[in-house]
Amino acid sequence: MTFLNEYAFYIGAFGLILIGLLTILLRHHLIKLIIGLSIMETGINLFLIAIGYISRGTAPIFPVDGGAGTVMVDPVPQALVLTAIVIGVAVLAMALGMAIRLHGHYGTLDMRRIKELKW
Amino acid sequence: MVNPVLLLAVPMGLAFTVPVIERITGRVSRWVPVAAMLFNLVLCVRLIPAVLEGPVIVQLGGFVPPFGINLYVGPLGLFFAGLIALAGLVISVYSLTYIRTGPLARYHMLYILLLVGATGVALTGDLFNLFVFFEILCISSYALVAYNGDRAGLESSVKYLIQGSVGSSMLLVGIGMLYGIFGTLNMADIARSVGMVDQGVLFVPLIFMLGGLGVEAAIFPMNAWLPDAHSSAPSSISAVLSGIAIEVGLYAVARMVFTVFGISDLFLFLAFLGVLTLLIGEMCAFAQSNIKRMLAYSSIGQIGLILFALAVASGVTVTGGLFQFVNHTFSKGLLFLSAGYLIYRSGSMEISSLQGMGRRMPLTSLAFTVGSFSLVGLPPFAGFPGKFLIVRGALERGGTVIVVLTGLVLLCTILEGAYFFRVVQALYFREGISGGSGERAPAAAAVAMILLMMLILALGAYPQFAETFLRSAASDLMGAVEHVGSVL
Amino acid sequence: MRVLLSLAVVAVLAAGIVTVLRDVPFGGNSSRLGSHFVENGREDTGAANIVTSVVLGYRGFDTLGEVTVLFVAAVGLGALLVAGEKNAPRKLEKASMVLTTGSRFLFPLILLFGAYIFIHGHLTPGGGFQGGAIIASGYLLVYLGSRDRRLGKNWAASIETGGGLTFVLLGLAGLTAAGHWFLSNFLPLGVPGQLLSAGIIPIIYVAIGLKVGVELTGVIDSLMGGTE
Amino acid sequence: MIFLVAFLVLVMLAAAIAAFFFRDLLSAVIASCIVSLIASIIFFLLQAPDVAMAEASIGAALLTAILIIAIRRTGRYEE
Amino acid sequence: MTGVEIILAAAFAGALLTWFIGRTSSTAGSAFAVAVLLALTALVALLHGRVYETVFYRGFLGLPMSLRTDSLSWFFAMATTVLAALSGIFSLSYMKDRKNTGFFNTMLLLVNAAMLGVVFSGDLLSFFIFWEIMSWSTFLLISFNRGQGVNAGLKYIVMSLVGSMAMLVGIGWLLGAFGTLNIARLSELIPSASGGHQLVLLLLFGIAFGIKNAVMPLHTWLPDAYTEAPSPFTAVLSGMLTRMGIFGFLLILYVMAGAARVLHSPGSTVPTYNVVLAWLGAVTIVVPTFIAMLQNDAKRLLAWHGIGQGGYMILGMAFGTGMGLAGGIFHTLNHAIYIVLLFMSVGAVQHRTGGVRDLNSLGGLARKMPVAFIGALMGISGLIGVPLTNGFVSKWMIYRTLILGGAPFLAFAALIGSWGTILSVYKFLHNVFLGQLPSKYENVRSSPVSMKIPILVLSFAILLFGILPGLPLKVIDGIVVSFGLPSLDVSLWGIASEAGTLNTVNLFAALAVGVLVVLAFVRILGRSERVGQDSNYSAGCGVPRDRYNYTARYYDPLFRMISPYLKDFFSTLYDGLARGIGSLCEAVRMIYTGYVSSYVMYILLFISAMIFIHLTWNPW
Repeated sequence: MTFLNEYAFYIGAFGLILIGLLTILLRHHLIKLIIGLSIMETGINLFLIAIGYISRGTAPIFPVDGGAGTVMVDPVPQALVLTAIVIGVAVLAMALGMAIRLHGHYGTLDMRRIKELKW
Repeated sequence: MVNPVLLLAVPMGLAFTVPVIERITGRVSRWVPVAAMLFNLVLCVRLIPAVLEGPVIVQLGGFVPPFGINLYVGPLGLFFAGLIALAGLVISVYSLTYIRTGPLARYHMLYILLLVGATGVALTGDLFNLFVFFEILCISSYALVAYNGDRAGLESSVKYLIQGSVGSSMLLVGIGMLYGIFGTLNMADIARSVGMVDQGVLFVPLIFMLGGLGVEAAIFPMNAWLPDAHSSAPSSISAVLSGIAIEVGLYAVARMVFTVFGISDLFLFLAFLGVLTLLIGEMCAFAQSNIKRMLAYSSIGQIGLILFALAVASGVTVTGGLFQFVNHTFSKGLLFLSAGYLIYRSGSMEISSLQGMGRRMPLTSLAFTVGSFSLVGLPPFAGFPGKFLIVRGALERGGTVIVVLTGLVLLCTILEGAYFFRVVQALYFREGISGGSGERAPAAAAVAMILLMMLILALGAYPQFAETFLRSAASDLMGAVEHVGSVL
Repeated sequence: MRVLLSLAVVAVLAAGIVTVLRDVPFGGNSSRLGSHFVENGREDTGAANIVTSVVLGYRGFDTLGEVTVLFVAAVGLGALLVAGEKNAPRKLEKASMVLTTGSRFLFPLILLFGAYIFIHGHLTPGGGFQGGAIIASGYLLVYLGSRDRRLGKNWAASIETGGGLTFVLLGLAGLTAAGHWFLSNFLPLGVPGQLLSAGIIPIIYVAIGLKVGVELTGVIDSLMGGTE
Repeated sequence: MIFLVAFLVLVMLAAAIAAFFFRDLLSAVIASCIVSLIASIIFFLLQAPDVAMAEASIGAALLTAILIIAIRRTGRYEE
Repeated sequence: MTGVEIILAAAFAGALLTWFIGRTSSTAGSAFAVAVLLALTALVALLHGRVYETVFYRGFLGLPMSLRTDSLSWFFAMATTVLAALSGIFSLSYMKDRKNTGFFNTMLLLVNAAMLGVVFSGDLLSFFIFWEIMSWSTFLLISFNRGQGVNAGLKYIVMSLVGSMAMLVGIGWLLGAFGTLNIARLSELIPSASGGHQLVLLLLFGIAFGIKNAVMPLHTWLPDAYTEAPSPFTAVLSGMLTRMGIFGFLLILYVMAGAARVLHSPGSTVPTYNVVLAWLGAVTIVVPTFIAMLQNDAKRLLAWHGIGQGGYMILGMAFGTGMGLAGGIFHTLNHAIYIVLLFMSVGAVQHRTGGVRDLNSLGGLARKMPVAFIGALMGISGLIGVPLTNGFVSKWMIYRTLILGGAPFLAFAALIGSWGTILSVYKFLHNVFLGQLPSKYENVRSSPVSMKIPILVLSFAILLFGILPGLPLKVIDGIVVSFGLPSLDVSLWGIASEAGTLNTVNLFAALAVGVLVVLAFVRILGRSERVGQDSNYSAGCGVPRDRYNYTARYYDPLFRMISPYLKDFFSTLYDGLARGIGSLCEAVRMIYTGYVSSYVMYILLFISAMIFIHLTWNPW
């Protein structure tokens, strides 16, 4: 029980990261790789937020009337994740754009066949 | 005193204005990078006296570190900012005429932002901020590598993107772990508290960050993207990527190892890794028949050399490594720039098709020759002082392993000499093949190449000038305690 | 072989992570940084939403970088796709009437909602990025509904430039007007919790919201392809 | 509460694994969209409403949309 | 500015100016180059007898760079400039109708300037810098002729880089150990270093100088380079540039390490450094000389002699008595004179025959090109060491040293080398200038004036130094004394030693008598008869010229006998090594497979391997 309590989020976060990595390592299709990247980034975001969590803390937003003295979770990871999400979507959009162009050139997105540049 | 933050803010603002400028008049946008980099260069020169007295700490938003983000403008940061501005200026002059097709305004925007990203990495004193600037650097280089939109460019760009994203993710995981352990993101703050934590725990985040930054720095097992990307990009971008992007990556690695973690146990391993990178890079370059791919592999080799120099971690070798940074930026920049027009003229990247170019494009061939001589480390070009300092420092430091590694480094120099001289011979001493377009390098490109050649010669003949500054940059890099003291 | 190696690599990574996590317990105490921000955030920046005060106040420079990243992505995608677009615009099947009407009806509402999100970024959850994304999804709806409607290029360019420049210029104004630091607040902070409070933060968030909205729309636009 | 979390995490991981295995890219995208959505809920449970909003609007909605656009322009099935 | 600085500045500025002048007019450029070289000769001559040191540059990494001049520097500088000037004159007509004359002249001047820099350097840093400039400009000149020259140049520069890198390590180590690179300071400090360190140092520098001087296992670059370089430059290359290795050896052995320390380590059973060097010298004499015999390319034949004669210098120098040292240095000078002469003669022949230097297809040119013939004759006389030519004196001194020093095997090796020399250079002289003139060379004209002048000057010098060896030996004696060895008993006519005196007057008398006797003998007994080439000797069939011209396949039986033993083993070895490295490189680059998942795997493998090591062994 305590194990779950302590580690459920971490398991989720790193589970996502590892599954994302496995997708990148074992799948061949470019879109699949991009999905893997997105899953991995979600996992990382989850990990960051989980680091900042404080037991029984509240969201770091002050209501209009005071609210002083309440325990609030760490706002820093949240700010970081906000940035990371945007960066992630920027990278993935770029990747998708390239995938579209690449498909135009090669007619396939199987990375096993897209290896003209080697050695 | 001028505020160093302008080094980032002004080019960024200029890049933001390009879309509107492009809408109004299409011809001005290509001058924006020139203006931005010229501004940066002037600013860097004006900052030199202040920085030599002591590092300038910029508290962004007016919040004291570690609560706000701070820029740490020490001699090292300023050195990189100046180098980026100088190389960026020369290469942007070159691109004035080199880039003539495609969405030009977007090229120039991305180009400025790439340099802004690099400058930001060099100046920032905050881990997450480092990550953000790295992303600016990387994403703009993904786009620029694919700028030509040809098969090779897209293929290499997408591979670069995937590896780069995995690297960035690893970096972010590492940063997250560090935040979990220390509860802060400020480099100086972490460096201060690093001694109070069990060293074993720190190792995993360090390795994650090393792996992530290693992708950008092209350290051996992580550098597979480099030959593809650098050889497929437009030549001006290859020059920036080789001359600036990977060097900034290596700077970040050094910053982590020296300042943030301050662990000396790994130095020997890093020196070994550097020599391995050097060996692999030079050996692969030796086996290439495609000139840009050869230059790209040679960049891997140079990164290995510099990593070795930094990892030996004596004052002299670090100075030498920084000197090699300068030399590599100028020489590899010059090589890529000249190769750009050689390829343009001959219509092929094969070395065999460049035969006889010495007669058809004398200036460009001369530039290539100077660049390759300098990179091999022959006097009186800029490569020699750097190599001399590295060898001298490594031997001074002594130790069997280091001496053996130094020997390997020099063996690699011979290999490097062999393949560069082969190209020089092809340019001048082999019978030419006619064909290709009949165009000479235009004035802007010639100006850029002549400027770089003069810089290389000047540095080779009077290294003292750079060395005095680099020595304080080296002590800036190695002095973690001073770093902490000046920030907090 | 490859599968086994991958699994082994991932397993070792997991093992390494576990060793670190032993020292970083879940739900532990707030970090020094976090507690400082929670305690002083309102006084320092005037924003009731501490995340916003971190995003735009303490770590405002990160956000400038973040905006730049998005800008780079939009510009880069444009360079990548618009440049390579040689084929003529593809013929698209007309959307159904329900979709068209629905999107026309919903679009202003979504726009308004997005605007609400970023204007109130310093008070309630949300901010420029979320608001911008919502605006972009509104545009997505328009694309789905009436296939040939596109964002005006001049408008897009002006908003992109305007948003970015606002951010940078506000920062520079902070450099000259207040405290000699880039991005320093130079406007009155007001009372935390009111709409007109927190100095430059709402202005920046509005700029970001518009800019992000336009850029994300541009991203979708580029990916859809076949325009103009 | 704890069981809710455990359940969500399980579903999220299952969706991620499904995204790994699906040959139909569209299904994989939907699976990854589910991952994002659940992640967004977990963010909310972890007292991060800002992030939850961002993840929902950007990660789940926008990213899925552009993935689908890309799939439409390249091809639906992994060969 | 002091004299040395002026000379160096003039040399480098001259090179630069030549390029600019050559851009406008190649004739003017060549003329200017010769003028610069002559002026430099005069300037160096003025420097005679000066000994001083001057710091000329402080801008290099905090290490002052200095120039110095003493008898050793002056001797080498003088030889360098004179030979370079003569080569410059020679090249006036040689390069006349070729492309890129301006480039050639510039590089020639640059090489010359760099050589002057090497000999005048007062510290090892400037030594190294000039050395490297010399190396790469030489590389450009060797490649100049294209074709095979490209490969020769690459071989040269790679081996040269090996040497430079060894030297760089040596310099770095010296700087680390003693904190200075000034040669004068080091010569005080090095003797205090331990024997092991000294040995490492000598080894490192020995590799560098050994490669430049083509000592036996490191010689493989030389035949190709000499053969393929343009003839005027081959003259410079063979005359002085290669001998910079000797200069380096002198510098490191005698100036820096100190003669006393290096040479005499009494009671040691381990062969000392100089003994090893002497044996290498002996091997270098014997093997290349016989390989030379096998060559059918005139320049290649001379090139192998270049290696072999280098062995004499090493032998004399390494043996290290005053006489041997003087012999070695004197042989350096003599060798420079006659090998330059020989290459010029070959160059003249090449110039007139359209680049032919194959010994099997030439012949009988003596009558057509008398001056070149005289040059070649004097050259081979010097090379063999015929009495009254300069080679005789220096070889005599070396033999004398070896015999007196109790090294009969070395002396025997040197003697064998001389026999081989006689055989092979006779082949050279005969196949080019004597025998039948192939009909296609009936219309060959005599060599142009600008080629005749240096050939005649050098021929005269061979006789002059052979008859009056005291002229250069006085200077060399000064060098020997400056190394701390006892002075030699030198007179204008010869040299005295404890086992006999060399007096060229007596020799001259003896030789004159001998020649008269032989001449009378020949006159009385030998009446040769002229036979037409188209006589009925072949029974009316057409004579296959190449086979029956008796210059073809000279020494063929001898070849068959000895050639199996004379393979250039080291060249094969190095070629194999280069090929091995090449295929290794090909293999290494296969790790970049082009498959992106593998690349990601590399990244993750690095991270996980590190973590694995950390978790398992915990070394950090």
